[in-house]
Amino acid sequence: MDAVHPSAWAFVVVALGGALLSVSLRNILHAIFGLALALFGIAGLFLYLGSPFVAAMEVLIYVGGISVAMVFAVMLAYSLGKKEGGSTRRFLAVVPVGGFFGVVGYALLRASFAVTSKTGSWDLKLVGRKLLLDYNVVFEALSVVLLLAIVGAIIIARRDEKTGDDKTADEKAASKGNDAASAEERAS
Amino acid sequence: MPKDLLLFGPELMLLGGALLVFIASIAKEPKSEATWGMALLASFAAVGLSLLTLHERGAPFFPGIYRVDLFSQLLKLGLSALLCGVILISRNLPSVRPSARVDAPLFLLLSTVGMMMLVSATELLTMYVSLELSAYGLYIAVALSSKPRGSEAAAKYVLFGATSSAITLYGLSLVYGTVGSTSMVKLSGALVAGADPLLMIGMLLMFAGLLFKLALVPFHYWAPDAYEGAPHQMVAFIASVSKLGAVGIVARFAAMLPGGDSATLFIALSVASMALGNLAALAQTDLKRLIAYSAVAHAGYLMLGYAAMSKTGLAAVIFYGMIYGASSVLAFVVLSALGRDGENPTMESISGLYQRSPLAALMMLVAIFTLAGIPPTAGFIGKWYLFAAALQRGQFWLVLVAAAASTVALYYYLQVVKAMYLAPPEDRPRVELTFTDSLAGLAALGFVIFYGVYPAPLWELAQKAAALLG
Amino acid sequence: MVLSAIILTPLAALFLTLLIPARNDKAIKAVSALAGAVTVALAAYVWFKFDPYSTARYQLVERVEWVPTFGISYYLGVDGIGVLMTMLNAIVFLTGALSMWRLELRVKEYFAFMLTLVIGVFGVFVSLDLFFFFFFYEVAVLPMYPLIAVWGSTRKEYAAMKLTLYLMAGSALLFPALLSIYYKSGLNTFDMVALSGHKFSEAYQIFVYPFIYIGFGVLAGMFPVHGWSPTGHVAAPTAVSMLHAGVLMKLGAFGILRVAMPLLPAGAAYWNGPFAALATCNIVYGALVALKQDDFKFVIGFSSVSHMGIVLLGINMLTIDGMGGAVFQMFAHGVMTALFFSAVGFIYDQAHTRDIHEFGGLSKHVPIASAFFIIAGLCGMGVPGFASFWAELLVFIAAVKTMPLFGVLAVVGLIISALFMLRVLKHAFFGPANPKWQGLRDVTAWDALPRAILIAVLILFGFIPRLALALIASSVRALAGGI
Amino acid sequence: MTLSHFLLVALALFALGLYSVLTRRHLIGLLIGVELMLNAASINFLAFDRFVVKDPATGQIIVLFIIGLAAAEAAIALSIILSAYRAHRSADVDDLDELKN
Amino acid sequence: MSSGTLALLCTHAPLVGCFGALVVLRRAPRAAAALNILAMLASLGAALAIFAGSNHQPPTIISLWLSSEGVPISFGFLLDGTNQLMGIIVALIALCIQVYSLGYMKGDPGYARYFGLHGLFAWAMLSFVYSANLLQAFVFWELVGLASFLLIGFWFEKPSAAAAAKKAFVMTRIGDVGMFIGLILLLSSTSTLDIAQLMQASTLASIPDARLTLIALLLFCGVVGKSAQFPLHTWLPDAMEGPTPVSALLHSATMVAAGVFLYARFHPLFVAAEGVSNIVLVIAIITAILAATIAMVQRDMKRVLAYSSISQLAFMLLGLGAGSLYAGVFHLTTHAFFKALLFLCAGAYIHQIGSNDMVTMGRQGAAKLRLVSAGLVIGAAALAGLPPLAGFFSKESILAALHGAHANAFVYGAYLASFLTAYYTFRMVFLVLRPSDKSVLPAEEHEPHPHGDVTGSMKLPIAILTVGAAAAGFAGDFIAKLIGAKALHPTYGEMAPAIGIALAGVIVAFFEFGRKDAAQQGFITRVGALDTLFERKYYLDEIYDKVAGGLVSLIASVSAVVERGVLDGTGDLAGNLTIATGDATARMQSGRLQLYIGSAVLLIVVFCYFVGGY
Repeated sequence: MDAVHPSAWAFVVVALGGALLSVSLRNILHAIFGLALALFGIAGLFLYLGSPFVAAMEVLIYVGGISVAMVFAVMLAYSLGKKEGGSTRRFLAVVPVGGFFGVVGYALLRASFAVTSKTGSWDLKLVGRKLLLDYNVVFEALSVVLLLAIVGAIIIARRDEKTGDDKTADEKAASKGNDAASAEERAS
Repeated sequence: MPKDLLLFGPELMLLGGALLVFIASIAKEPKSEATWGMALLASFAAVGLSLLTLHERGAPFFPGIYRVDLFSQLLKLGLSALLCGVILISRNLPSVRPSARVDAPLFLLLSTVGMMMLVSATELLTMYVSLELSAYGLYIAVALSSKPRGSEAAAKYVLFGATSSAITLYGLSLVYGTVGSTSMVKLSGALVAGADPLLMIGMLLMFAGLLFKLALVPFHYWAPDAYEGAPHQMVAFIASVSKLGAVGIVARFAAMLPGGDSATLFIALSVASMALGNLAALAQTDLKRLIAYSAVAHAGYLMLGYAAMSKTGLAAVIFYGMIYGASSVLAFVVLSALGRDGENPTMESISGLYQRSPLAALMMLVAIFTLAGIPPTAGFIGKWYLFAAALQRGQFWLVLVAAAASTVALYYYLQVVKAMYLAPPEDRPRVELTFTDSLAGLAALGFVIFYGVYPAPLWELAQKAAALLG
Repeated sequence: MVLSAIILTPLAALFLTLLIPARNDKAIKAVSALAGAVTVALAAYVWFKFDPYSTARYQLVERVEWVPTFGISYYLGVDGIGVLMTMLNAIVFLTGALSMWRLELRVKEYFAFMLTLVIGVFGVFVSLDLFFFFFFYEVAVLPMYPLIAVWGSTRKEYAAMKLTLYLMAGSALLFPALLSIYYKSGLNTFDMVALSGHKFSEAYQIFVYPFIYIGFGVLAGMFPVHGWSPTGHVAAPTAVSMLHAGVLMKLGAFGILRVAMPLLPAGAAYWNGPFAALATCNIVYGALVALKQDDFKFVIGFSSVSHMGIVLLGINMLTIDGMGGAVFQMFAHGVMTALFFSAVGFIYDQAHTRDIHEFGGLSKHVPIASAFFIIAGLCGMGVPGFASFWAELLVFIAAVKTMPLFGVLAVVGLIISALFMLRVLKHAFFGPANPKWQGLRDVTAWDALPRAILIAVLILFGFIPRLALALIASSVRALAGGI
Repeated sequence: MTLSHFLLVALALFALGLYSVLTRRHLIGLLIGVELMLNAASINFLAFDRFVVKDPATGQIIVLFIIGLAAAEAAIALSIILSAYRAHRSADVDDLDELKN
Repeated sequence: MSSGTLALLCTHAPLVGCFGALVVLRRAPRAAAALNILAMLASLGAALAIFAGSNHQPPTIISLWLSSEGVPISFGFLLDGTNQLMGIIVALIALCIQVYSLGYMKGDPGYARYFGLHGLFAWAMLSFVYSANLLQAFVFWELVGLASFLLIGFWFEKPSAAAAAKKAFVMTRIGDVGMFIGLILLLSSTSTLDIAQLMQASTLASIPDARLTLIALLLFCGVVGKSAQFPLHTWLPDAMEGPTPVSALLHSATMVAAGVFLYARFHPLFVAAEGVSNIVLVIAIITAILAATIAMVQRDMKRVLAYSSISQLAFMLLGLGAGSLYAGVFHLTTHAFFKALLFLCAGAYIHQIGSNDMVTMGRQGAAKLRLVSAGLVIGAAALAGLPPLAGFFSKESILAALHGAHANAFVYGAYLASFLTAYYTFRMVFLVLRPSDKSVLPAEEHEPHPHGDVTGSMKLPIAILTVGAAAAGFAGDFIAKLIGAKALHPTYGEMAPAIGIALAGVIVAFFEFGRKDAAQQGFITRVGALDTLFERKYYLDEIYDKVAGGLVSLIASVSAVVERGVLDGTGDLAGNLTIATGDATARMQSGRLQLYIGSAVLLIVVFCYFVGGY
């Protein structure tokens, strides 16, 4: 069975709808909600693709962590007043995007893949063993990346002492969110 | 030390150093001297270990993912040596935010670790993660600038970088789909001449990320703004260490590519970069921005080596990457000494340098001559190898264009020499080179002049390393 | 080992100069002068050691494998032409160093850059490896920029930049050509002697030859691309213009003789027509423009362009006479221009103007200094008794025999060269004594020494040309044999 | 829904992300675009994992890493955007044109 | 001593004198003069010694100069008849003039330099005379030109002297260029330049006729340039700017005769080349008449003698052109003596009176100098060709040669020229020796020469030359035997018309200038147009300046404009263009992030299309 249950199309609609919303809506907050919606759709698709754990992680980190962080960032960078999108120069962007879509799309359609029928076993143990046996170097590297990101984010976003206000709540949340995600992975 | 750990030595040293720096930075009243000292220690240790393991071969941890051989160790040696140079000149970081001066070495160390892993990676995921690790280190390093334009540069750099890494990832996914696995060995097997077009598109998109790091034409936009905005020492890091890392990974991929289309693509990129880089540099007065454009031009020269698709070409690229890194460090020894007040050095601020500090003037002169490819320096023999590699493939007109481009380049290089030796110093302050600055400068100067006169040892190493690729 | 010694002497002098503190400039000048004297001695030793009648084309050969895998070797050797050119460079270097005895401005850097230039030139004349040939070629070209830009006079920055860009554009032409020769031969070596043995395909030779010829021709002051040379002359200080016109321009012609001709004989045979035409333009055009110049150095600059035209014409005749005459003209013109510039330099240092109309009756005020210039002028006009006459004679004999049209035009050029040289003599040296230059002091013994050496060389080879011609004949016969 | 459907959906998402990067005026809008593009790649990986690749674990591990990296990248990008906002008093892309030619 | 070393001594003794004077004895003028005179004595002695030896030795080679295309060109001496004769003449007259200069140049600051340059000239001239091959001849031919340049411009402070020197050098060089090309053609067709070998009939026959004519014409260019024949003669009158002894030595007796000597030396070649002798005759006859007419109206004594030299040289070429070597060489010898004598007399007058103008000389009592005046009269008589004196015999032989084979147009022309010669010579004599208050004084004076009375050292050479001028006529047969040519003895019948014409000239001159109340006006003044034409020297100077000088400076300024505008222009344009494109490319970096990403993606799309293989 080289196809997935047709009900997946529902999640496709949610995903694409969310993405369209986040692109077209002028207000940045609405854009972030659109993104969150799209991420839900994508998580659903992951389920259909036989990896529920990844879908869970997607919901947890992406929707929970990153989108929330963006909302807090928007609250800090409060410049809603600015007019949005619009100018013809924006319209020019369609050329590269359309071109990309056409060229790669055509190549995708023409490409033929040796589709193998598989029962979609998502055996988590297999993923865990491979993660810690084959990709142990990469795993450690990821932890270094996260350390780097946290320390960097704090230092950059920290207001200089001379301006006096302390770190915003959002920053703490954002970094805690990341710690949570990496902790969970290590746990599984 | 067990063999596996020894092979992973250089990275471990830097990681250990980073840990120490991190711990020192969260102490009660952290002193930047301490963190700087530890970082220096770590980088010297890394140099030592890479020297030790230069001729080792093996695959610590999982065989498919991480390969250690002469190629990777030679590049790691280069990376750690250049890192030493950069850290030596970043004792006091005037252009970095006072609060961030303590932590700055951490990012340099971690970014170098990323590059070291990038060079040894023989598996797509490892390559991608280490690429991202080194990139994030750089984003943060650029953002540490004390000047407002630093944050603008960082914003542009991070967003442009993020987009290109997204494109790379998408390309990676296409390659994963067509090849069926992430191992580069299988990938090189699939990359036969008439390969599946989707695979070729995947490879091209993946290359986007690498070209971004090399600052080659379509992805060079970030370089001028980042070089101008970032703190001087960080720019030195980008110009030398980051570029050498990129040279390594692109060499690994180029070794896999079949000739034909990709060669013509590389030639197009090379000519575009040489032209754009050299021409735009003509109009610059800010020295760091000038060095940025010349970096784009030098990426173009490197592409000559890749376009040759031959072992000599790859050897020439490795050789030239090392030399270019050394000359960037040498140049930034002087530029950071000039930019003590955090301001960017310009043609005016460098005028009369020969009186303000003859040693600095000499160092800058040698750096300029290396970048311009003038004989006594290794820049000349480096260009000689690159052009020879290109000519081996019969690219007569390409080499002519490259030679013409380097003549145009000579114009703005000589403008700097003119400013240094000709313009009167007026009332500009004397330029003080601290002991560590001169140490780094003289080491780089020695390296560049020695290999300019007697290139054989480094060239043999580069040739052996290139033979191991692909 | 003597050829390496010739290169290492100025190198040692360079290190010494860098070590000596900038304050006592006398020591620095002494070091350079000493280095000059030593190189002259070494060059003389090479001159006598070289046996023109032996079958070995290149003598005093030294070879060290430098980058074996890439085929680069530190390979020195010298033939008749090399011996002559090394002697020329040594003489001009010595007299150049002596002529700058009164320099005060930044003496240390000046002599450092000058020594680098001299090392480069020596390297080119003695190296038989294509890589090292090009290595020293660029080492010789680059110090010209700081030398003119810092110590020069009128429009020095423009002139320095223009000069360097022209010459580097020339070497940009050379880069691909030399490397493609390396690969085309398939011998995986840069050794010129081996490469000249290899027979390249005719079409290939015809394709690559102009690149090399024009690449070197730019430095030799070839007609359309000679623009850099007069402006460079005018702007450069005395000793630099001595080295520039005296030796650097010969580098270009030497390059053609040492690289282009032996390696690509078919190309030379194919292209010698058009390039001979350009050389004739050099001669006639250079002389005509010199007729309209008011600045001493511009006149000498364009006369150098005209005389280099004679060299290039001789080279393009591809006969033993032509090339022999060209080489001898390189030597003779080198010495003569050095004399010209040191004479003008002496006058300029005091009068601070070079406009010939402002002078008048200089022979009255400074008879000996003017005598130096007049002697150089006579030699420039091809008056017998000086070396240039024989060189021009041989070249014109070859030219009239092989390409009569160019030969006749070139000989007619002699009339115009007499015109412009005598015009300068009439305006500046003869005529009523201009009271303004009452205060000029004449040449002291120490000033006279370098100029006297140059005159002695000119007259020696003027009376006994066989000294040099026998030397040249051996290598030129081998060259002409190849084509 | 076959493999090519998934690939096309992923491509559509990628294109929308790219469009958002190119047209949004607000810096965070660009970040949203990048997130979309990363997720499109994740779909690709899992789609291939499900339909083509013999060893299913690699694809999932890659996506996990992508999510981790995206989180780190978002953190850094957000903090840099904040510092840019603080320096330029606006998070508008067009205001970031002080460094040019 | 062998003849080779003798020749070496003869030619190189003056070189030692020159080097001594110019470099060593700069501060000791008297010693320098003595050294040079001693050197001249030595070379005269050597010349006579060579003459005493037998005159049919093979050419001696001293040393190999160089070899062109395998042809050895060496430095050596050819000591046959004509060379020996010319050598003796040059040495003798140079010695007389150097002795004369002792007195004439006393008190001149450049005294040592003057004698040094004299030595240089003597060395060059003698080496030219004795040279064994054409190239060696050409080398010393140019050196003689150099010596003349330095000597004409001796008083270099005088702008007119400097200009005259330059004009002399350039004009002779124009001739030399022609000769040089001829030399090369000769070398390429016979692959030898050895004069003795060249003159063999066999080698001459081996050259194809067309080429032989071309070579002969080109060599004749050299002769025209050096011996101041028609197109290239205007430099000789200006050369009078030099000191008078120089004019006497160079510009009358020896240097200008070099051209004629060369023609004599290569006589077989010119005879073999058909068509050339006609051209030579035409040029010679034009020059003779032209120079004579101009001499007729001159007021400056030295200018008269200068034009007379040009005219007499034309006479020699007439003789040689007509095919008789004897006539040309004989006239050359006699002319050397009486022309040198006339110049020395003029010099004496100038030295005494301080002005070149004949009328002033007459007024200031030139006649009082008894010996000088006697010399003047004898010299003038010889020049005019009056019977007992040298000029008559040699001019007769030329007329006889002309009678021989050529169209009588040349003969009538020669008669006209000799009439004019006699006329202007005795006009000069009467103006100087029989002054009258009718003639008007000249406007300005320009001879800067210090005055002084005529010393003994000046009188001695005048005396010797007077004897020479008188006696040389009888040496005809001796010369013929020496140079191995057939002597011409015209019968009385043929001599009669020549004597008549000469006497007529003298009488007309006496009638117009010699008589007590003569009109002191030439007959030519009646025809105003002709008078001014001759006065302005046929406007040749102006024509040359405008045409030749103007053309060259026009081309020169055009090429200077091309150099500045076109060549430099394109260079700078290319430079500025690159910098402009540099600015444009830099501005492409607009600082707007989204443009960056957009263009990057666009380029990637293009490459994908290209790579995707559509």
